[in-house]
Amino acid sequence: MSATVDLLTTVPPAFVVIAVALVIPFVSDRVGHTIGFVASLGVVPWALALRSSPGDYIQTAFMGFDVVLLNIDAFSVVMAVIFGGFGAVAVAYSYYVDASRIQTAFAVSYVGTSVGAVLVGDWLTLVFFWELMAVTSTLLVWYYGGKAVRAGYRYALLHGAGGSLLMSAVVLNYVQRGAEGFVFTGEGMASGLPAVLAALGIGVNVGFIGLHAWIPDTYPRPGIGASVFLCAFTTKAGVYGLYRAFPDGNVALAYMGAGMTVYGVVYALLQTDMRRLLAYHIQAQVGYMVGGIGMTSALATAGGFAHVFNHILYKGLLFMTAGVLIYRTGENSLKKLGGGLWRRTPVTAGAFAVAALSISGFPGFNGFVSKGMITAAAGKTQRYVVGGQDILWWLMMLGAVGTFMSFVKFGYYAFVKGSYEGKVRDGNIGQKLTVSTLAVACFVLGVAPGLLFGILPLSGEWTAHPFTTGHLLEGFTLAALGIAGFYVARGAISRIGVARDVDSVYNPGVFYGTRAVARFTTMAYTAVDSGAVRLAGFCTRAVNQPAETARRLLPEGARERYDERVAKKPGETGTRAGIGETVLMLSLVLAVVMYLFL
Amino acid sequence: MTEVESLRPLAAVAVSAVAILGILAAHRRPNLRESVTLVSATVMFGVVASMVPGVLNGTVYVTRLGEVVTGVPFVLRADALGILFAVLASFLWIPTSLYSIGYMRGLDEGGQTRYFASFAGALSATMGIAFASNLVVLFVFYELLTVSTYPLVAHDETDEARSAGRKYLAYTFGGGVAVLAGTVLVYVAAGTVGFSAGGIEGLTGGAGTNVARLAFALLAGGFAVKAAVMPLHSWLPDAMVAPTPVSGLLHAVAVVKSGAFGLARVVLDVFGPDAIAEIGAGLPLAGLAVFTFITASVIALRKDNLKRRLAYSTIAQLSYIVMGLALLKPAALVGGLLHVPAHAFMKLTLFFCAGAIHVETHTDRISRMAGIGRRMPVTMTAFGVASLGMAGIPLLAGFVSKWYLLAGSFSAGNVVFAFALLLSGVLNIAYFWPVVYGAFFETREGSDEKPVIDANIGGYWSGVADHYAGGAFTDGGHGDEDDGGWKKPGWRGGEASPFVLVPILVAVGGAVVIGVAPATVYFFRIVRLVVENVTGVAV
Amino acid sequence: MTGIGLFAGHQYQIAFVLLVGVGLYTMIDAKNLVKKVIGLNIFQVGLFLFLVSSGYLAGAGPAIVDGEGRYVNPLPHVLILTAIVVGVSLTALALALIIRVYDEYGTLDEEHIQEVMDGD
Amino acid sequence: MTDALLGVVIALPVIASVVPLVASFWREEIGWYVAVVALVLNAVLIGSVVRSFVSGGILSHEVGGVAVPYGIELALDGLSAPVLVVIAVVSVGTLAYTRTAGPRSNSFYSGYLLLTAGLVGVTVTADVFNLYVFIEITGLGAYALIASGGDGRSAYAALKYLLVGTVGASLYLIGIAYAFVATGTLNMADLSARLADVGYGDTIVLASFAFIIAGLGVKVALFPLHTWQPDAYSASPYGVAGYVSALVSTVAAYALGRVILTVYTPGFLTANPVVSSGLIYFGALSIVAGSVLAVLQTDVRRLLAYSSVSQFGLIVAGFGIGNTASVFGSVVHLFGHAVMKGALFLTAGIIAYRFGVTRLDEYAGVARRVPYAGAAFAVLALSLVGVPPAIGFVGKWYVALGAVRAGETAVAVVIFASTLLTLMYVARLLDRMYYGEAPEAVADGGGGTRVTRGMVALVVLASVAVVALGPSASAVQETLALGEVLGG
Repeated sequence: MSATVDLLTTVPPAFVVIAVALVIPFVSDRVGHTIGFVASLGVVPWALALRSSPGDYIQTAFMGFDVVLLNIDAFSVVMAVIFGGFGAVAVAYSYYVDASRIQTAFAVSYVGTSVGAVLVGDWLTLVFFWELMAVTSTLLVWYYGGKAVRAGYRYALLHGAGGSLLMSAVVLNYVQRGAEGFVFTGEGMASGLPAVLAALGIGVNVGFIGLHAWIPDTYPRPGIGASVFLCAFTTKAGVYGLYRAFPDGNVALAYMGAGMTVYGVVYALLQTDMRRLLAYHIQAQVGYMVGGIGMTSALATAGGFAHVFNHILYKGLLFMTAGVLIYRTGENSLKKLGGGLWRRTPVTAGAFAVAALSISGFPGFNGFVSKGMITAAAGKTQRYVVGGQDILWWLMMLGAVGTFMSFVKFGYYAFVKGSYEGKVRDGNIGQKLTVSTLAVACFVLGVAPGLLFGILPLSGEWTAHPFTTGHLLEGFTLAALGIAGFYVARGAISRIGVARDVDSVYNPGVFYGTRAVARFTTMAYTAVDSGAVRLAGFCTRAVNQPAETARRLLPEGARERYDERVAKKPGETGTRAGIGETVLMLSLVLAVVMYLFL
Repeated sequence: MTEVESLRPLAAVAVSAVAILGILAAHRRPNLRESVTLVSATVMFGVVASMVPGVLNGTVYVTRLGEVVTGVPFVLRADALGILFAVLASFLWIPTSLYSIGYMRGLDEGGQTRYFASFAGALSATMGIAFASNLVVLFVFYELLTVSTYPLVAHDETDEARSAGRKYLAYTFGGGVAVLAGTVLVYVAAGTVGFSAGGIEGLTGGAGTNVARLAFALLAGGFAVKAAVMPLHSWLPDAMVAPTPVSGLLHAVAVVKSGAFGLARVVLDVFGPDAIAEIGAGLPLAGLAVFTFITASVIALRKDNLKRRLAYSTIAQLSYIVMGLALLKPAALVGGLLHVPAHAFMKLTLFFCAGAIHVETHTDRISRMAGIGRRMPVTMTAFGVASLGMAGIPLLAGFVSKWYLLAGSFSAGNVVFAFALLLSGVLNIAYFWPVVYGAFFETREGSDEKPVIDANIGGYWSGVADHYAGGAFTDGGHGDEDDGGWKKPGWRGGEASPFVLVPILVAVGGAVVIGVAPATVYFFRIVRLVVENVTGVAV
Repeated sequence: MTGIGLFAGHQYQIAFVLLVGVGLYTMIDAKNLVKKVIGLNIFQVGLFLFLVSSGYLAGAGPAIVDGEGRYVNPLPHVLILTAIVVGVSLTALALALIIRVYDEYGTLDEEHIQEVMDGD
Repeated sequence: MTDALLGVVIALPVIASVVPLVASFWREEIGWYVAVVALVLNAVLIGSVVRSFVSGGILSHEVGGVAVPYGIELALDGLSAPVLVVIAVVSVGTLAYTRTAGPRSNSFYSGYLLLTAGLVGVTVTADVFNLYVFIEITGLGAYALIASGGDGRSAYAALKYLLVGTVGASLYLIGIAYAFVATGTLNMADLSARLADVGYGDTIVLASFAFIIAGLGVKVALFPLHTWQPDAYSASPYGVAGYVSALVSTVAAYALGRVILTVYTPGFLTANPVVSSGLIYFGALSIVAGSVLAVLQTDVRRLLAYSSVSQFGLIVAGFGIGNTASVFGSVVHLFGHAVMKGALFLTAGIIAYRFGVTRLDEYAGVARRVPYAGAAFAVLALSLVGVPPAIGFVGKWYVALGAVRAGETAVAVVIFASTLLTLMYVARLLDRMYYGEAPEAVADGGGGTRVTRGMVALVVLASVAVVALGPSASAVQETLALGEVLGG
């Protein structure tokens, strides 16, 4: 056993994955995707094997700090398992949507850095991988070219800011608490400024309201294979980081999470671009997780992680099915899609149904389980209570209803309504395979949550009973409300059309603001600098055409005389006093000296 | 700290001084001439490197050569701080010499003998600055550096180059005068100008405080000229008309850093952090540095000429160093000093890449580089890596120094400086990454306008953004820009001469090594030693 | 006291001032080079007068030391001899130069000479 | 200790100066050889004198054994020794240059020797009237040499110099006459003692000092009394310009310093602050005005001449400040400037003889045609700017140091600024020489008739010396023992 542990802890899994990613560009597409798949999948057994022997491995010194490159505990393992597993499926999927090996190389390196981020045991290396995730994901977005490039640039800027904030939080934490504030001790960030900075920095990743706009901005733009990767890692790593920073939760976080569920859902309802709609749902679903981390209860925390796990499965599945539709029809918008596709693409439709039911939390699917854990905990915080019920709980319920509505909408427009003219085939075999894999996973974990509970953190400190009548009733009610709500509101929804989000305010704000500042600065700097420049300019001029400069300095009359002299005799300028003048000057000087001295 | 009489500091200075003669003598035989340069570069590095282990063990190598002026011994002294600068400059001279060969021959420039001779002279002066044992000796070599680099700035002999050269002289000699004045004041006030870790005794305090303030202002101001602290920086962007290797080694490493280094000497070994805190000179300087690196970054956003953008980036990054020194906290000092090598490697890479692009494609403007990554994959990859480092992304040198600078700013209890650093990091992304994505992920047919900040919001989707001509600036007019569509080179490279590629890889390799394993690199240990000697605190 | 008496005892100084003044004025005002040289000589003569008089003591005998009586300080006279010699040699050189100038420019008027020089 | 050689080093050139004239009855162009023999021998003698000063301290010698104060005393101390050395070196060096360049007539070399005699005399005499005589002898020699250009321009320049210079010398004479009236002695040491007795505030003493300053100011060519200098330097042959520019103003400045420091003594300066500050600002004015005028010039020789005006301003300011540091700075700068300026003129000569160019714009690109001379010119000019470690920097450093110590901040500022002012015209010149587009005269390689290897070697040697002397200059400060000279 320990031999295995030693073997498995010689090098962090992330390094292997990243190394493979570096190889991929230099082999064929097939080989590249294969090794990417294997490497990513390998993380799962690797992490599981180590789960039984938690602790800090591969401790080394970096920049004079003690860092832990491999930290095994329940939290990191569950993250590593889902990241690795899903990464593998996504690699396979992108092979079947004809992604090039370069893109996949970026993608696998993105997976690798994400795995690294969740497996390290100290803040410094976390920041390390955190920033690298931002870089690799940016490259993944950029690779698609076109509009994605500019979106990726915005993405990079925002995540650069976020990463810097997190970094400053870590540094400040270190400055305040010294070395022990450095390796994960289960204490989290020092309260005060470090905590605030950390919340903001991570908030960018998890899409706090106001910091979220990059999600719908970026995720719909790149290739369909790429967005499958994107939807899974950055935000979830954020949730993980959030737990590391606030292991004991924080009620403000909880309410922020609940708010996100509602906010995200509302905007999702109004979207027509499939992937943009799904992107907003990421914010909504992450809201549940943030809420879970925020609520100070073991059940909620575990639920948060469970939801991370499940959400990656079904959200990945949703992006894949959407991807298949785009792949086949070449259309991004629900409106242009045509609808009535369920006959043409039954497998995809089925997979979508599973995913939709999962995300909406319909009993029997995995979303129901994890969301249930969180809402159950939400019902018990007794923080802000109205009519015996927690506002937190109500918000989450509202979000849940909205989720149902928007997926009814998605399904209705994509698969049910009308009938598709022209030919369209179902996904190819590989796509069918991958989507059904995830669909099955969603279903299995829905009916047999124990499988997941087994690897969830804080085991023993909480118990979940998903299938109590109360919960089931709750689930069905939500579904009913959702369907009803959609039929009532659909006219209104389509009339409202696509709503403007915060980024339509701050993108121009930042852009024109920066431009204004830049132009102003340039001018202001010129003003400030002009003094020095004028001096230098004068010297240069004086050195270039000193005669000219002197001329300009001379008074009018003298200037003419000077000109005459220059005209007469080029080569000899300056004063040319004769003997008389000189003697006169001498007598004057003598007089002056006399006057001074006597 | 044990002092050891040794000729090695002198040898380091003398090597390239002697090499000048060889270069001049061999002016008829270019290959011989260049090999003289390479040999002397290697020897110089060898000599300097041979002192590193000793210095790390607290040894100080000293060469005594009588007096410059009465009471001021002419002593070369290789202590930790000096070694830091010397190792950096002498090591980077090797790839730069190789690169110069590739560059100058690639463009078959004129006056190559003068070029290589002046270059050797500049390096000699740099060694002298590094090993100067007191302000006067420092000043001596500081002026010599100015003189020996002037021919390099004016190298093109165009009017533009000559006026840039004159501006360069006016600024740097002005700074030199200020330094000299400050030196005299220090001498009169303290009776000595010799460096001593932690500051000269009895320089401040009592009635001398105002004198000390004046002296510090003069010295800092004088060195700030070469360190291109705003508003004394405007010679640097103009000096970009010089051949790119010059812009690279001299205007990113030797010359500008000699300013920063002088400042470091003033802060650490003349006044000492405590004394500066006592006369309250640290905060204003730090403020000026912050102003500089924010302003310079913002201005860089609008520069379309790549070398100019790099120049403003240099101005900004140098002020990181200045700020680190001015914050006077151990961590900040480590960050600032560590940024000297860190920035050197990264910025050298960037300049080398700019030069390679210029040699291969005669393209100087970012707005015309869309898709160039397909033509020069290795070069642009190196460029991308280095620009990541500039933004302080992990695994690269920039992250390490930025980390310590942050720690220093926080421990100085001043959050503003920390946030300024973060903002500057984002600005770095903002002005560097468009070059990268433009090179790799855009094509001549489809690319948004550069500079981004002056184009439409969200990226106006156009073909080649030729119609952008604002602030267009020709790089000393080495030939016209031709933008033949970039065709892929053979997979075995062929994108540029090995003389150009190898140095690029060496430089970027250095940046990566410092970033990945700083502890294994000597720079980091030397820096920590320096700070420990000065503050007595082990960081 | 009568007007004469006012000057009594000061006559050397007065003459000195007058001569020097006249000499300088000539040098400044005269356009003609020769006149300038003459002015110089007048100036120097005034100077010599001053030196000689500086050694004079009223009623003292010549400096032939016979052991008794006051005698004037001989040193100034020695000096004046030297100074006169120097002055003469300078005048000679000046005149020689003036001849050369005249050969070259055909005039002794300084302003003309300068114009011609500026012209060529 | 006493040393009769002090007399010999004056007498030798005087006697030798007669030989060429006599010889020319039966042999032309023998002058150079005579001069070489005489001056080399003289240099050797000077060397031995200086060595015995170095070993044995201040030397003095009573001419003809007549006792001081009645007799004339010759002396050699820390102030005069460096000047004496530079005279020996430069006189021989320039002589070598004139072998091919300079006028070859015997009379020229008579003048040359006479001038040298005068220079040496001014340097070693310890008697104020004797000083006057030697100044006039120097003048005579200088007028004659300047006139040796042969054309009317040089004759006029010489005449102008003669008239103005003589008036200056005469004013000096008036000055010492007043001093004599006040004290009744002419021997410097004696005089300084008695002036102290008379009292530094005494009107007659002040008047004498005023006359002396004004008079010697002309000889030193301080602004605004400099007007003879540009004409003289630009009208005379290059060899002469080199020699005169190197030494004549130098010994005049030395004489000024000698009188200020050892006759009137620093005590006098401190007693009359207005006098000392008057001197200092006189010098400062010269620094600025000279540099500005130099920048205005388009003729290289005039440019160099005006640069002398500014450099001597620095020296006089150093004397005026009157503490050990500043005086040592002035002495170093006297020495350094002599070498630099002389060599610069000789280099300009090389370029002129080679290409026939004298104006700045014609200098474009010459450095590429005459690399060695060009490099020498660059080094010398930069040393003039005060780029360390060349000697130009050392002088500046000490004067500045003295100024700051004396609390003369304004002057210190001017001195520091003078670096930039000097840079203004030097950079302009070098920029042209190295980067300018060569005109026809230069492009076709020039006539290259009268330039020999020796001439080039000479200026290169000078440039090397200028750099080498810098670091070694401060080593002699102990030896000179200026504190002694200043009576401190």
